[in-house]
Amino acid sequence: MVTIETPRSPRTRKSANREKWAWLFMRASGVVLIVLIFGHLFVNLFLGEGIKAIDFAFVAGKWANPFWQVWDTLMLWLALIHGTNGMRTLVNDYSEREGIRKFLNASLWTVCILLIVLGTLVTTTFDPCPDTSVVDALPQFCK
Amino acid sequence: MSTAVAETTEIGVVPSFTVTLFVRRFSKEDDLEARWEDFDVTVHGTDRVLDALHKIKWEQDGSLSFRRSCAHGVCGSDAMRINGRNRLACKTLIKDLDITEPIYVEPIKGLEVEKDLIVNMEPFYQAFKDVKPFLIATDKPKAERLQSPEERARFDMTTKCILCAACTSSCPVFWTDGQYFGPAAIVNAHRFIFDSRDEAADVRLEILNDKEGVWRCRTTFNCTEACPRGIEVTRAIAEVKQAILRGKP
Amino acid sequence: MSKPKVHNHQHDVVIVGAGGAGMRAAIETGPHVTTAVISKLFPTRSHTGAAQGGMAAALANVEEDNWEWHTFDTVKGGDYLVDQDAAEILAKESVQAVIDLENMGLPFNRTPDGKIDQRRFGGHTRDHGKAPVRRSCYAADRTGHMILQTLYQNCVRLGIEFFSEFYVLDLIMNTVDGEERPSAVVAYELATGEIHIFQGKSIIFATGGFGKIFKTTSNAHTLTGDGVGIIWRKGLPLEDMEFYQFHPTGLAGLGILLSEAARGEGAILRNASGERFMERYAPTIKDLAPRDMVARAMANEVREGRGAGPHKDYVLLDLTHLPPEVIDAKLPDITEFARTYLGVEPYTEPVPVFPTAHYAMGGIPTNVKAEVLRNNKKVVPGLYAAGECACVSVHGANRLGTNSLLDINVFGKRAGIYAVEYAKKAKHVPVPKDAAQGVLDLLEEMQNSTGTEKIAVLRKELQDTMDKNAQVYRTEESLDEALEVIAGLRKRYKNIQVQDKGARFNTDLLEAVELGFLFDLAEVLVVTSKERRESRGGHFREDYPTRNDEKFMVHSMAYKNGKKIKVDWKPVVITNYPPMERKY
Amino acid sequence: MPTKPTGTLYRGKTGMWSWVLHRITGVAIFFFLLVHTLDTALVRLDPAAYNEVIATYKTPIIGLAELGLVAAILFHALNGVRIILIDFWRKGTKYQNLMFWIVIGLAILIFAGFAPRHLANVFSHLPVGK
Ligand SMILES: Cc1cc2nc3c(=O)[nH]c(=O)nc-3n(C[C@H](O)[C@H](O)[C@H](O)COP(=O)(O)OP(=O)(O)OC[C@H]3O[C@@H](n4cnc5c(N)ncnc54)[C@H](O)[C@@H]3O)c2cc1C
Ligand code: HEM
Ligand code: SF4
Ligand code: F3S
Ligand code: FES
Repeated sequence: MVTIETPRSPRTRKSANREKWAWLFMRASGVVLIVLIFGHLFVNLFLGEGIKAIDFAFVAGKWANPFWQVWDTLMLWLALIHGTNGMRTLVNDYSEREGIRKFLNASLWTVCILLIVLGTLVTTTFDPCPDTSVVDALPQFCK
Repeated sequence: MSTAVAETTEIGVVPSFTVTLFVRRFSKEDDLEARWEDFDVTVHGTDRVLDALHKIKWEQDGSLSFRRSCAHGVCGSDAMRINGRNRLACKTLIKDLDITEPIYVEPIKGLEVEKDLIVNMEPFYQAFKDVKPFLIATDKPKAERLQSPEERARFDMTTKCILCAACTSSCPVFWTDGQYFGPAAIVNAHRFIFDSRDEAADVRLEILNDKEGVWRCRTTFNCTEACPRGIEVTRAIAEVKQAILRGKP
Repeated sequence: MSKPKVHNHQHDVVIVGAGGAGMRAAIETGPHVTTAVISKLFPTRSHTGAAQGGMAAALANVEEDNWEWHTFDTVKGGDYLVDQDAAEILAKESVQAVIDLENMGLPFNRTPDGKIDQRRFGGHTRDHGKAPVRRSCYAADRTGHMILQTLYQNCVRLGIEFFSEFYVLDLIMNTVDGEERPSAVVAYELATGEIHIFQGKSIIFATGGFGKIFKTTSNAHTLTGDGVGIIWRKGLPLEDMEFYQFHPTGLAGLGILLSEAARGEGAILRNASGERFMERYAPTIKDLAPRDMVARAMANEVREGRGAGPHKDYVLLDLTHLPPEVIDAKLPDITEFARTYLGVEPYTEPVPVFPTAHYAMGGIPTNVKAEVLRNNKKVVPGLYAAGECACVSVHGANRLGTNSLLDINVFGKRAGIYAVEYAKKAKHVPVPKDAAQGVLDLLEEMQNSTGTEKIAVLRKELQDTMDKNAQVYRTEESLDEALEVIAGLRKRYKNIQVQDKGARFNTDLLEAVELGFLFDLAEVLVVTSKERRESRGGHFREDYPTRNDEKFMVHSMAYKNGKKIKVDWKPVVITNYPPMERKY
Repeated sequence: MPTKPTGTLYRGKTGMWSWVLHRITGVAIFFFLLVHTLDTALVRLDPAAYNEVIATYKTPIIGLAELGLVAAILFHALNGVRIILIDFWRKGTKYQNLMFWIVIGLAILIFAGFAPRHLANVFSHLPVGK
């Protein structure tokens, strides 16, 4: 007797709730990021002389204040995780082969973690008045 | 009713005109590549794309293949891409399209093409079956179960589905790898999740909480716009997402 | 064409057709014996899904009602040609049939206290015709759709095995214990062009109607009567084939159905000069007269030159005096069909309508156990039929609205139950070695044909002559003309052209095969119509305009006798209701 | 043998195009963020190096690119709100089309407020002569 089979690769059922949390995170982080990013853009690009004013002194001046330290650190974390998770969606959508998909996702998260670590180290261990030969670059209050 | 008289002579006097159809042809048996083939057809004012396809099949090329049955939008056989959008051929009047341009007709996207406008619907049906699309209740009623008109209205919209696949095959996420359950399966899960008589909402919610479940929907609304039954598909999907988040329908 | 592969399958029960009747049967058989359901369409594409109005059952949820009144209405509606024992079963089991569906999940509309809501429908009355009664259970304006979906859903639940897009083309019979019994059906798989033999202890036919013998019809393109045709070609009889129902309000030229509900809500039929012509034909109930009367009146207006439109070939259904809110609330589907397909705005314009071929009262004769009859008395053991393809006969000469959805549920279920009973005690009837040969030859001949005749042309000529000569008005001459045309077409059919030479999804080939069944059934319909020299229900002979109970209070039984058709008669079962004149 | 013949482009409406834009802008912002995190990290290493790099941000070409970035962020952020409303607000799916045009309108409005000022900043004080 011949049976007619319906060939179809079975869906992979795993990681219950992971997609749910990822989905929720995208929305929650999105809302917070609006405040953080627009605040950031406003202060850096709009107030005063905008982009023109940005240099080491400007950044140092900001990060001397813990408020901006927290602000930027949070923004870094959220934006990177949000962006990386968004990229993961794209990779899952478009990568045809499982191997490539795994590789790309692994790379994404590695980069994400590296940058978070790097960025966090920068903002938390930042010294607005480092020992430097170029005194010019330092903010006013160091001199 | 004197006006009726004047109008009567008008009705039905829709002139015939000639249109060009570009039909996407493909056959596994002998073709190497899918190709566009054009046909000139003379159609009547009330003709639908299905009538034009029939004219081609019956008068010009008998080998043109497509599915159809009811011819009035209730059986869901003839979803296809007409001028770039998913529609039922039997519900698309030719005069409503831009007839100064050729009409493009091609199979729905994301499912394997078998021949001309016929695609392999099996993965689509499988996704439907995977959401347990049937009433699950443990009680053994002797008579009818009671349900208030309000409870009945709660899922009315999604009972209209005719499984035509216009929605699922219009979904950009479905096109990517065909693994996403797709809007039609979610619509049919919705129909039971929100039925007051059903007891297995949590089971279906769990199924759709999958990697390939509702979270893959990116709210592109192609499904809602494609549905020939006017089902607000994206809304149904949103309601299912909320039900999963809240843990209950 | 290379020789197609032949596959063999074996099941306890084989069901042909996955419409309402077929799937209702499968739900009874599936849990008990191995079942295969073979259908030329994916199940939910079946035409049961097109039914709008409702399903009758004397639930008495909204007002007093009982199965006995329902029986009476059915008998009277059928112009007394109904087998009353069957009608009693239909009415009695209707309540359970509705409850079955509800329990399976069908979303019926509800009354404020949560019960299944019911509404009125033509011909259903309280206390033997005293007043209309609310008997039709419904799910919005898509009752058939919901029945079909619910049944399919439950088949999925039970894991019923479907073979979709398999065309059954032959029934194999074999003689065992001195009696001819069904052994298998032979099916053509659309996707591959391969042949499958399905052996079953019980075989159920549930292949639906054959409206496509007419041009204007509410039936689907796929309703070509293959199942009835197969039975016919086996030399088994067909019952009451002359009774075909024409629904008054089909969209002109298209046949798409506008439910009776329109006239129920107050819509009026008018001719070209705007006259409400039903006043002349049925002075008291006017537009709400029974289907057969209204359809005849409409056809007569057109025949006498009072039709509307450029070709004066239809009449008008006028809803313009109804408030748009009422139209929107109660008749949304109708208005949508009119707008989509004719571009007519029913708020302001009358809708062109004409009678449309709708429902076959006749078909494969069965008893109340759904067993197929070999002749007036004997059954074919193991062979069953249910639904529109069968004739039990609960519809007699004219079916009441909402009784067909009931029929498919009651007798679909019965077919399932008795098929299981039989399959449990019977053995498989051996399949002869050359079982597939008939089908293989037929297909090969068609596909290799080098003819010149186009399938569509022949089919159209058949449909034209049927609409012209065998529709609501019939005479000896018109029927003779139809027979002549059919004979001519049959000759040309031998010279047919099948352009598609491929094996996969060859719908061209299948349309050619289906055309053969259409010829067979059209011919039987015409011949039996000729023999019935009276007018009754859906069958109206202008040359014999009255009912003749003395001679024709019998069912016709047509037999294939070589190339000829022999018409015999079968008595009507009368229990409680002696024939009376049908007055409304 | 191709089994998936490609045909015409699917003619989706605002819902589909907003998603395409959201995706493109999301990716663009992501890659900018990678670079931006790295260059900002320079502040920890060497103020001078940082100043040099940040100087390139002030050139007209990059200045214009920044405009594009701001436009992308504007659309992505506002459309993100639209998506969130579709997901969580009962009437969201009904008004999604309207909301799309509001997003576009708002984005243009804010952009119109920002662009002149930014351009003025970039072009008024070209860093060349510094
Ligand atoms: C527009 C419309 C409205 C109606 N409204 C009502 C109403 O309101 N109330 C009411 O009671 N009745 C109504 N009816 C009548 C009723 O719907 C039908 O009579 C009934 O649904 C028939 O059901 P069925 O199961 O017998 O056939 P169908 O549903 O037609 O199913 C036939 C099945 O057989 C299969 N088949 C056919 N040939 C083959 C073959 N060769 N090989 C394999 N499979 C085959 C098909 O694929 C299909 O699955 C309406 C009918 C129409 C057309
Ligand atoms: C400014 C505030 C932001 C908001 C409100 C926001 C909102 C969102 C939302 C709601 C989604 C989910 C879309 C969906 O599920 O369909 C999303 C996706 C995405 N976001 Fe953001 N986002 C913001 C900033 C960012 C930033 C800074 C980046 C880059 C680092 C980014 C990159 C992405 C990417 C790559 C996606 C995936 C796109 C897709 O799957 O189509 N977003 N965003
Ligand atoms: S939801 Fe609409 S488009 Fe999708 S399958 Fe059902 S009827 Fe077709
Ligand atoms: S088209 Fe697809 S992305 Fe969601 S809104 Fe519809 S399922
Ligand atoms: S043919 Fe039935 S939906 Fe178009």
